[in-house]
This record gives sequence, C-alpha cells and structure tokens, in this order.
Amino acid sequence: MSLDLDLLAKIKRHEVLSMIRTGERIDGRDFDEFRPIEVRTGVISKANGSALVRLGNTQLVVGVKLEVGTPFPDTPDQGALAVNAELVPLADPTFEPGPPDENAIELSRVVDRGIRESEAIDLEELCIVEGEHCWVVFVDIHVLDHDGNLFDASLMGSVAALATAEVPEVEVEDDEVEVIEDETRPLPFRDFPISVTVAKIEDHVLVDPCLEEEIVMDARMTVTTNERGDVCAVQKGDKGEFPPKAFEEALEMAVKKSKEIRRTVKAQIES
Amino acid sequence: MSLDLDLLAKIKRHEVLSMIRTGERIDGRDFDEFRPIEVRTGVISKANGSALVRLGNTQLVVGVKLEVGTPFPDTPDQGALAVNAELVPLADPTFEPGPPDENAIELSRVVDRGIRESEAIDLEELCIVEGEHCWVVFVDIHVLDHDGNLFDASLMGSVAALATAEVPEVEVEDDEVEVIEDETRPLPFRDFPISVTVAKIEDHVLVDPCLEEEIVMDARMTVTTNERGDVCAVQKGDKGEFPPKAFEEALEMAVKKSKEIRRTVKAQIES
Amino acid sequence: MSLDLDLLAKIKRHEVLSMIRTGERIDGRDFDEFRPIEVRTGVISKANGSALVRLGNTQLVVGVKLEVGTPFPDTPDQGALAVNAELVPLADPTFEPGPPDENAIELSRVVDRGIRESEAIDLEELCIVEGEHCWVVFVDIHVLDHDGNLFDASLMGSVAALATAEVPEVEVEDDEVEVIEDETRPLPFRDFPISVTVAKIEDHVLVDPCLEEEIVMDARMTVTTNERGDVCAVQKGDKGEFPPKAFEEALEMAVKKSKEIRRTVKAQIES
Amino acid sequence: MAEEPERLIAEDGTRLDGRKPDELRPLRIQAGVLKRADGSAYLELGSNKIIAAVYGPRELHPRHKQKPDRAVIRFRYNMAPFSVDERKRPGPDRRSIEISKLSKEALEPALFTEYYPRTAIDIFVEVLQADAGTRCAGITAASVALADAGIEMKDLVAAVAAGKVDGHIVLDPMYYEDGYGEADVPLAMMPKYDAITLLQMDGNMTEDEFKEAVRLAKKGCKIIYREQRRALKRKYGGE
Amino acid sequence: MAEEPERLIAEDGTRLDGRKPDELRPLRIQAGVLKRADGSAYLELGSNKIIAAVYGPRELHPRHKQKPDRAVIRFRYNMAPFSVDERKRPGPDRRSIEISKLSKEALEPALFTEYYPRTAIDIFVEVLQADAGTRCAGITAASVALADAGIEMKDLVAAVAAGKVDGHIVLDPMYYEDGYGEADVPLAMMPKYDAITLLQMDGNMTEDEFKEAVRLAKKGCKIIYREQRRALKRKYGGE
Amino acid sequence: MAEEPERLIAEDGTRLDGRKPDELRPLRIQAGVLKRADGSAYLELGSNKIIAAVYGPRELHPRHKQKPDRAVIRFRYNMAPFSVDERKRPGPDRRSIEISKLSKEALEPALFTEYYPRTAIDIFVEVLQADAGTRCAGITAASVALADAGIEMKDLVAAVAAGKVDGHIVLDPMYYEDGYGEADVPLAMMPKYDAITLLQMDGNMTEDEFKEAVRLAKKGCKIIYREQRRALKRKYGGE
Repeated sequence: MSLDLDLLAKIKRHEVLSMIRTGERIDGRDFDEFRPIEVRTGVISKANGSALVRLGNTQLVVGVKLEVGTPFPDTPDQGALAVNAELVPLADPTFEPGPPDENAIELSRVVDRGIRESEAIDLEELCIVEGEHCWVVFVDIHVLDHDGNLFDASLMGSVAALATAEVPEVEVEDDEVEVIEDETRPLPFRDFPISVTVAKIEDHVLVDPCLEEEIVMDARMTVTTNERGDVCAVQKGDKGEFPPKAFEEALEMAVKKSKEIRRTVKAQIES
Repeated sequence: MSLDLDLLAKIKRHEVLSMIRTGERIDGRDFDEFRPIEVRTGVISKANGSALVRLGNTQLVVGVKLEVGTPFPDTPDQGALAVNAELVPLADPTFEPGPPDENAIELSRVVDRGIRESEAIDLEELCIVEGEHCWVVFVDIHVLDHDGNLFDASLMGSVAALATAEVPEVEVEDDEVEVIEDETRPLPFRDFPISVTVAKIEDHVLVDPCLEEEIVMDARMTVTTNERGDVCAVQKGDKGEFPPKAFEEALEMAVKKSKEIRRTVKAQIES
Repeated sequence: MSLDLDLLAKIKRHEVLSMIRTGERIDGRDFDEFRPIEVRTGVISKANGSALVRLGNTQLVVGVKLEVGTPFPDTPDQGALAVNAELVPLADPTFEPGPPDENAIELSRVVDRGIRESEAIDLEELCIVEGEHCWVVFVDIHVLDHDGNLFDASLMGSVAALATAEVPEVEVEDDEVEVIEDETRPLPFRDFPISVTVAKIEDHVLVDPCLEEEIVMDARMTVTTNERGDVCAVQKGDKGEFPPKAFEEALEMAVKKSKEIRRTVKAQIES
Repeated sequence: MAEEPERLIAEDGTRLDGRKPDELRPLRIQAGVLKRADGSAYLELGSNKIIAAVYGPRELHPRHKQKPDRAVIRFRYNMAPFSVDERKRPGPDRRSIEISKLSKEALEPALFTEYYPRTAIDIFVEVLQADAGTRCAGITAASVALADAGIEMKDLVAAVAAGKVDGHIVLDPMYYEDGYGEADVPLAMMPKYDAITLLQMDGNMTEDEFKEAVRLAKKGCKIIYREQRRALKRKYGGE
Repeated sequence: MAEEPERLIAEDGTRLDGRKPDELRPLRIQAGVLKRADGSAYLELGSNKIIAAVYGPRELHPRHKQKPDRAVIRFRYNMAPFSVDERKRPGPDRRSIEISKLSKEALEPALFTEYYPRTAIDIFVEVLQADAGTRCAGITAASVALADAGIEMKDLVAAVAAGKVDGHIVLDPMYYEDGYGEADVPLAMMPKYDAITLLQMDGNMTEDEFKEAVRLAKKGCKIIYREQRRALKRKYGGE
Repeated sequence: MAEEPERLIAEDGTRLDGRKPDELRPLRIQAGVLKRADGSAYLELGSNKIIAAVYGPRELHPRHKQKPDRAVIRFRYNMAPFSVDERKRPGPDRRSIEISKLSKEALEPALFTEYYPRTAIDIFVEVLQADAGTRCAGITAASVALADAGIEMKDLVAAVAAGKVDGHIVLDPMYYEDGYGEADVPLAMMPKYDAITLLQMDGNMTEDEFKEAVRLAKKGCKIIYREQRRALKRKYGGE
C-alpha cells in the first residue's frame, strides 16, 4: 500500500516540477498569484475574537482569548501576547498528537514576530494595574486542513481575529480585577501585518505554495511587512539555499504582493 | 514462549465461554454472586484513613490523605476531593510504569463520580476559611493484585477509607492554618455509595467479573447507587453494545445486588 | 559497522584486563595514580562562580548561579542548595537528549551529598530574611567530554566553582529583595570535600578509572571526605559486589588518596 | 458560568431556550468538509461546533501494535483552546482522555474491524465551540465521518444526552441545564439494533427516572440518526 | 517530623523505642502474597510495610534492548502517595530513581542472569508505609520475591542500614534516628559470600566509625537473611 | 539587562565597545577540542563561548526513520544553565527548538547527505556563555566540527548577524545592541556559492535597510569563513 503511495507521490512530484520548468503551476496559477482567500470573523462566540480562514483548501480557525494575568517584570506597564499553533492530527495524515513539534513552534513564532514587531497590538493599552495586572492575549491557531502555506494563512487569521476582538471592561477594587458583564471595547489594534511566503523550486520563485509545491520546494522565505510597507519579520526555512538572484526576486515579490493581500483580507473583514 | 501463552489463553477463553453458555461460571459462582469480600480499615497509620480490600484475588489498598489547600473559585465554601488510581506494574503483567493511562483515569473518574454525586462527603464541613483555606481530600487507590472488577473493589476501599478517616483539628491565626497535634474529628461522611459492575458475555449478564471473565466479556456496565437506592453514576465500558434486554437485566441486577454488598462492606468496617 | 565496533571493543576490553592482571594499567598509571588534573576557575563570567575541569581527557564545566528564593519550611533560616548534572549528548555517543537519566541523577546526588554532608557551604549565611527570602545556590555540572570518572571530576569542579563564587549584596525594603549592582562578598565556603572513586576489576582496586577501565570494572566505590579526613559520603555502584578484602583496600586507598587530590585542586584554584 | 437562573423549566414545561422537554437543539450536519482527511463531517448542535475526521484504514506503527485479525481503532477528542469560557490549555486532560476511550468504545461495535486486519483507523474530533453535550455530538459527527471515509459499518452510531432538570427528564441539555441540573445521561446507540454503545450517568435519579432518561435519549438518537443519513445522502445521493 | 527529642539514646544505651544499639526492629516476611506476579513477598520492619513482586523471565520489548548473553534486570522502587507524612505525588522523583538504580545493582550480583538470555526480569517494590530504611527493606523483600519466582540465584541478598546516633553506632535506625542522627549507612550483601552489593553513606563519621557501621550492618544482614530463608521455608518447606 | 544606555552609537559611528559599524567582535575558533566526538570545535565571539560536536555518520534507530537515499541530519542547540544572566532551566524551550530546526536547515545545503544513506549525522551545540548572536556562532562552530569529523561538504557554512541600531546598520550586534536595537538579521551562507542558508529578521526596517543588512552580514560571513579555514588548517595543515 505504502509503496503505491510512494510511487504516486513520485509521479506527482515529477509533474509539478516539469510544469514549473515550463512556467506553469499545477493548479494553473501565475507564479505571483495566491489561491482564493476567504476570511470570516466572529465564528467562535466563546472567543474574544476569532476568524476562519480558507486559503484554497487550507483551512484554519484562529481564536483570541483574553485573560487577566501579571505583566512580565521587564514590561510592567504592558499586556502580554502568547501565540500558539496546534497542528492537530485531523488536519494532515502526518500530524501527530502531542505537544507542538518544531514545525508548530516555528509557525507560531513567525506569526508571533509578525504581530509583535509590527507593534500591531498596543500592549500598553492592555495594562490594567502597572506591575500587577494586565491582559494576556492568547492567539490560538487551530489548523483544520493542511494544503500548504500555513504561515500566511495563520497570520491572516490571527490579524483578522485580533482586529475584530473585544476587550472586556474591568473594575479594580482592593487590587482585585472584576470583569464587567457585557461591556467591552475594541482591542487596540493599530497595524495590519501580512506575510507572503515565497517558495524556491529549482531557480523559480512563486508565492503561496500549495502542499504539492511545498513537497518539491527547495526552500521558502516568509516576509512579513507592516502597513507602511516596512519589513518586520523574515524567515528562511527548509533545507535548500537562496542564491542572490532567487533571494532578490523572492524579497521583491513578497513585498509587492503583500499590499494586495492586505487589501483583500481587510475587505473581507469589513464586509 | 508467547505462542504457548496465547494458546493457553485461547483454551481458557473457550472454557469460560462454554461454561457460561451452560449457565455456569468458571469459579462456580452464580451469575449474581460476588466473590468473597474482605475489607480491613486502618491499615496505613500514616494516612488519615485507609482500607485494604480483597475481592477474591483482587487486592488493593486505598489511602486517604488530607491536606490544607485553597478552595476552587466557584466553590469557595467547600473542601475539595481528588481521586487518583495507580495501576502499578506490580499488580498485573500488562500494567506499565508511567502516568495513569486511559484505564486508570476511567477507574478513578468512575470512583470519583460515585463519591461526589452521592454527596457522601459533606464538603462544606471541610471548608476552613471561606475562599482561603479548605481541606483537600486525596483518595489514592493503589492496586496490588488485579484479578478483575477493579471498579467495585476501588469504590468499596475508598468508601471504607473515607468512612473511617479522621480530620485533624486546626486553629487559624493571622490567616495561617495550624494543625493541632493529636486532635481529630471523624470525616463528615454521610452516605455509602456502592457500585456493582455487570459484565455482558454473549447474551448473559453476570456481576463481579473475575479477570478471566473480563477477558471474554463484550461490555460492562457499572452502576453506582447511594444508600437510598437512587442511581448516582453509571458507566458503560468496553467495545461491545447493550441490547435492550441485556441493559434492563444488568440494571436490575446491579441495583438489587448493591444493597447486599453495602451491608457486607458496612459490617466489615464496623467489626 | 556496529559489529566491527563490538569486536574492537572486545579486543580492547581483553587488553585492559590482561594488563591489569599483570599489575599494569592501559595508560601506564599506577593503581593509586590519578590522571593529570587541571582546574581553571572563573571561566564563565555570567555565573557567580565557575570552573573548568580536565581530568585526563574527561572535561566538564561547573557553573554556580545564585537566585533569590524562599527557604524550605523546615529550614527557614537557611539558604538552599540544588545540584544538577547534565550528561549532554555532545559528551558521549551514548548520552541522549532529554531529562536527566538515572546516571545523571546518581551523579548529581553523590556530588550534592558530598557538599551538603561536609557542610562546606554555610547555608545559614545564605538566609536573607528568615522564612521569607534566601539564596538558592544552583550548581550545574555540564559534562563536555566523558572519558571516565565523572564523579570525582564533578565534585572537584563544584568545589572549585563554589570556593571562588561571589554572593551579590542585597538590600531588603518592604519585603522586596534588591540586588546591589557590583557589590559582592565571597560565598561562605568553609570545607573542601573531595571524592575518590575506586574501581574494582576482578580482585584489583584502582583509583580514577578512565572510560576503558569503567567498561570492564565490576563495581566502583566513591568515598567523599572532608578536610579533617572524616568520611561524609560513600556510594557503591555498578552491578558487581565488594568482598571484604576489596572493600577494605578500596576504602583505605580512597581516604589516603583524597588528601593528595585536595592539595592538588586547592593549589590550582589559588594559582 | 453566570449566575444560576431561578428556574430552568417554566410551569408549562418550556425550557430556558424555549424548547419542549423532548426537543433537540437545532442540528446541522455536513459530510465531507475536509480535503486531506479520508472522511470528515461538521456538526452544529445549538452552539456546539464540532468537526470530525477519519484517517484510515492505514498502516499502523509500531508493528507490534497491529492486530492480525482486525483494525485498531483510535479516537482522539480534543477541545480547541478557545472553545470554552476559560481558555483551555492545549493537550489532553483526564476528562478528554476518558471521553476519547468511551467514544472509541461507542463506535467500535458498529465497525467491521475484521475487514481491515493489521491497520489503524484513526478518528479525530475537534471541538471548536462547546455548549454541553460535546462528547455525544463528537460521536455523532465521527460516525458520519467514518461513513464518508467508506469504512464498512453495521450501522451509524447516533448519540445525545438526556438530563434531569428541575425534576423533569429532558432531552439534550444545554449549558445551564447541564451545569445546574440534577443529572446528565449521555447515550450512544446503533438505532437499527436498538443497542446502547455508550452510556454514562452522573447525578441523582431514581431507577425509574434513569430508565425514562435512557428512553428519551434513545428517542433523540433516532432523530439524530435521520439527520446523519440526510447529510450522507446530500453528499452521496441515493436511497 | 515532630520536634527533635532531647536525646535519642539513653545513658544505658537504650534507644527511643527501647531497642539495644545492635537490635533490629520487629521483622516479618511472607513469601508469595500475590496471585498475578510470578513471585512476591510482603515485609514489615517496624512500621515499614513493603510489598515486592517479580515478573519474569519474560519477553523484552523493544528487541534492541535485549542482551544476547543474559537477562536485563529492571527495578522500580515506588512509594504509595499515602506512605509518608505528606502525600507524595505519584510518579518517580530523583530519590526514587537513584534508589531503583542502586537496588538493581544490589541484586544483580546475586542473579544468574546468564541463564536467561534475551529476557527481562522485572522487580517492583511498592512502599505502602515508610519509616526509615525502605530502600534496604525493599531489597530484602525483592530478594525473597525473586526466589519465590524461581529465579536462579547465587545467594539471597539481605539489606539493612546502620547509623550514627548521638555518637553511637546503631543498627537499623528508625524514623527519628534517621532524621536527627549524624550518619546513615544502608548496606546490602550476599551473606554466603560476605560480599557487599549496596553501600551508601551520608553524614559524618571517622573512617573507623564507618568501618564499625559496616560491620554492624553486616551483622544485621545475617539476622535478616535467616528470616528470609524462614519465609521461603514456610512457603516451600524443605532444608 | 542593565539600564538602557543613552546612545548605542556615538556621533563618529563608534559603537559601545569601540567597534566600527562593519567590525566583528574578536573571534577565535579551534578545531578538534573533544576526544569522544567524531568532530568538534570551540568558538569565542566576543563573550560568546560555544562548543560544537559531531557524531556520525552513525546508525540511526529506530530503523523506520532511516532514509534510503541520504543521511538524516539532527541538530541540537542547547544553552547551559549558567550561560545567561538568569539561570536557564535545563531542557529545550520553544526558542531553542526553533533555533535547532533552522540551524539544521542552514547546514544541510552544504552537506553531501547522499553519500551517507541510512545513517544519522548528529550535531550538538552547547552555549557555555551567551552574549547575542549565539545561533550564528553555533552554526559557524558546527560547520568546523563537521569538517573536523570528515563529513563531505560542498562548502563551509559561515554565519553572523547584522542589526539596525540607532538607525545604523551594524555588523555582529552585541548584547546591548541586540536588546535595544531596532532590528536583528541573523544570516548564514555558503561563501563559495554566495548562497543564503539561514535568514531571519525581526524588528523594523525598510526594504532597502534590510537589503543593506543582508549585504553587511554576508560581508561578515566572509571574514568568519577565513577564520574557519584557518582553524582547520591549524589542525590539519595543507592548502
């Protein structure tokens, strides 16, 4: 059984590669074209913010939960951010139950840096009592169907969930924080980081690789930009290298493409 | 070696099954008959309450330890109960060292529900300072020899240990709880839950399965009743199903039998 | 490949053994002779005390870190000591990543007892506010190259790191402990425990076994003495036994040898 | 959980959310919602949002866990961290380990495991939003996912809880009824055989009340069963 | 632990519990107390209550852990949560991992492991109640359980501690003597060969005191050895 | 970390530790420092003290993890507990797991893994003292250790970070520059091929600043590359 699968996989890989050599992608897209993007916010009413993202067949839910916690000693006047990604075994035959593996950890850390370095959340607004109480923002990425490019889909979902999240109003009495029922304000979200992942396959670069492309790619580079277009996070991954030309093409393609993707995601949130 | 064991096991299973088809059990018991029950309390002087249970060849010790802890936020005026079962590898060749597996967890949760839902412990009596300090009742089930029906033996042992447990007297000064040496009162124990486990083997039902019967059984149902005879916990387990007739027979057998078992266990505690 | 290695290992073992039978050691040492000892302190400036030890080819670093913590309830007027040994996989092809295994735990506990039972650290001097704050002394043994006798090398390194460690000065205000920048005093270190490990190979005993000797040894005994020459910790290990003669020889050899080793280590620290 | 409501059942028998005692919450089942899984289903029951996936029959590693005469069934019930009021720490806790075991035992009677020797059939249930009754909803969804994966089954397994609330036996308790009610009786069955494959109870009931709850839960299962088959027909047509 | 007593040894050499310096606590050993285990023993020494079981020789998984020329011995020392004053959290801690390793090494010299190539012999010790000296008591009980399991042995292994208390060398320290004494010397031996298989010491002793403690512990082991053989004779008769 | 300094770069472009913007910290590399490892290297860069070891190619267990056509590369980046200001708890955290993954991917392009089918090549990096830039220093040291182990390579991999500090693009940021700077750009490359094998960035930079940082880091790599080859020549001579 597994032999046949291996054979099938090999034929498929060969097909993906030969098409790319002739300038075509397996699903007919241009090299700088994303798959259809669908972002729906507010899908989980138990969360303070949430979004369902479909990027082609890749599908995931992001939930934002706010909890009262203690500020870190070195940032007593700020709230805290914690990003976690669960690659649950429902989403892919190779995902295994258990604590996050290196792939899940890399994914969550790249998303975390995108949010943190763009200073998208005004963490100072999430301090409740300096040095004592603050909001901890948990961003939980729950992958449901893995068809490639989890990086970009996860950041889209996280940003959409955060941009639409609500912070409960609180009262502080005798150093105890009381949440006021049914009173909330929007989460102070002030930027809109977007990442674009570029796959390098032989000497070609292309955006938003689907799973079949990820399997044959040599290396990838994820570039996260903020609303101004500045770069706020970069991550090269996978076991190949980026020669100068591929690096420059990838960087330019990513920075350029991010503007369009940001518009698309924003439009979907506002609709 | 393991081949011979498998063969032996198969012959044994066949024997157990053919006898049941003719209305007999491998150890000569009636279908509604328990194995001999022996309950000895006060066997561990380091514990606040304890019991050694022998149910046929099944053997286990339950120890109750009381510790001063903090009440749960949603029950600030109550003590807490924690039931844990250790299937230590000494008790059975298939038990493995390590954290409780699904069998140990199911066992402890079924016992926990029996104690909790019968409201056998007056948890309000175990509050020390509302919202601040309370007694946490640890019930630790330590299985020594596994010859079947751990569910009923574990609840018997837990109830016997709790019914004879002593709570240290305390003094509270400056929000510190001080235990007074050598002064105790009985644990507020006010009901006497008993479970009866019924095994379904083909279309027969029988109580208190020994290990050889557990190996051939299709499914089991554990019914826990309180002193009034009300049902306070039920658990169907194992990979078979209960058709209507077997379900009704099992339920009736269990409820009826529990009265007798309760008398037996009580008598042993008081002796 | 592993076959050849096994064969090589067997030949080597045979060689080590036959030499010992004729009164010689594989590296030419006398039975009561240590390998060259090199101890360099202050190698890690981020630590409060540190030492690099080379014992022949065995190589390890010990770092001492001080952290403000809470005294144990039964010693409210004392600081605390925590010894940890990491057998990182860099040091030996058989060491595996993960939490300390039984070998690492035994190593750290034998070192811990040597320091603790000789009362080398004046723990009362490390109390900051009785029952509230104290210094916790972390001794971390990081093995870099394992060529035998980790016990003695680890204690040498720990003692050297502790003997040269500095305690930050603190101020206590409103029950908060503030560390004063750049003001320190020497760690109150008042004894100088040294262990000598004796290997028993057939009916011979020899000190400071190298790895090749450890592989063929039947059993070992580590004897830790304090500066007065009293015994403060002993540990027999490995799967052989000590008959009376071997035991007595080993004990005498260890106690005698420890004086010389203590002088050697002290001299290196002071230089 | 907010304050306890004064009464959970009105005098005319109406429940907090307007349902009659023997009425299910709104139910929606969709088969085949994931690309990668061999079979999948999405289910909403009231505010519960649950997704189930099946992988298999597939190779089982390590080999010594294989069964020469049948498939090994594995079941993992998991709650997303954002699915409940207080964020749930990722990873299995004692509750979810027990539910996973019982759910596996609730589905196994319905599967022809002997058709797939030496393989594993993996069933995954993710609770995206929880509102009481998730273990039953998970079994219901998983059963549709198994059918969607083409696994041979004797019957679908349908599951729902009954409960005792303010002294009444009610079907499919929601959040408040579960939290403040007197007893909860989750049940799964193979409707074609009228055979119970999961049964739990905790709380306080007379023997007759318990039997009544079992009867009511079985009645609910039959309604759910209809919706399961509809979901499969919508995808596969037929019948 | 309660307050420290003013003195642990009276002027006439009598100890807190009335024993003489070279006297053991009351000892009771019973062989063959469990049905499932291949061999077992129950031991009481003072308030210590210990049960030991042996499984094996049996198959060892995974295969690459098998030894072609001998059995692999595994030993697990475990304290029941209720065995000590403060409830012990279940699972191994650093202390019990060290004790398990040393106990294995204390028993292995006595076993003909080469008779059982490629197998595992598993030894489990459960401390049901602890009162100082549990590691030695566990080895003593395990040794009887090994014999009860029919494992071929060169000799039984007997174990007991000596200690230094108020300046005296005493046999088999109990709780207070262990807690407030100056040194503890657990020792195991094969009495037939007068050979030490476990030896630890912590505290403070001159070399001579240490030797004296070793002598005393060995003397104690010989008494224990007699009780071990009696327990086996009670079960198996003979000799 | 102590108080933030008022400015990190003086008006004349000099940095806190007296370096020019494009200047590395003092660098020292030594090949072959361990006896047991198949290859090893010790590296100091400023106050960073790093040791790397390579074991392999060697057998890989369990077998199903072997690759029929190439070696499996494993990389473990680990910080000693005493290597940083606050004692680091032993064991991997999320940061070190990510670094281990990226470091493996930074070295793998340089290795002829196809020469060693079915084996494992294990690379271990221990940070004994940390002062910013440890992931790059670890890759640099590991690359020398790989060569010392005789593993066939297309090129050495050299690594160093660039950063943005007070608006300036600087090479090899030290502790304060990393902590208070505006961006950090760790980079690894195969100098012979001018090809990037690790690249990360976090902070805030225009696209041009980022390109400039990449250029500067590459320049730094070439200096490091020279030192790597010198270290190997000191041990092996030649060239």
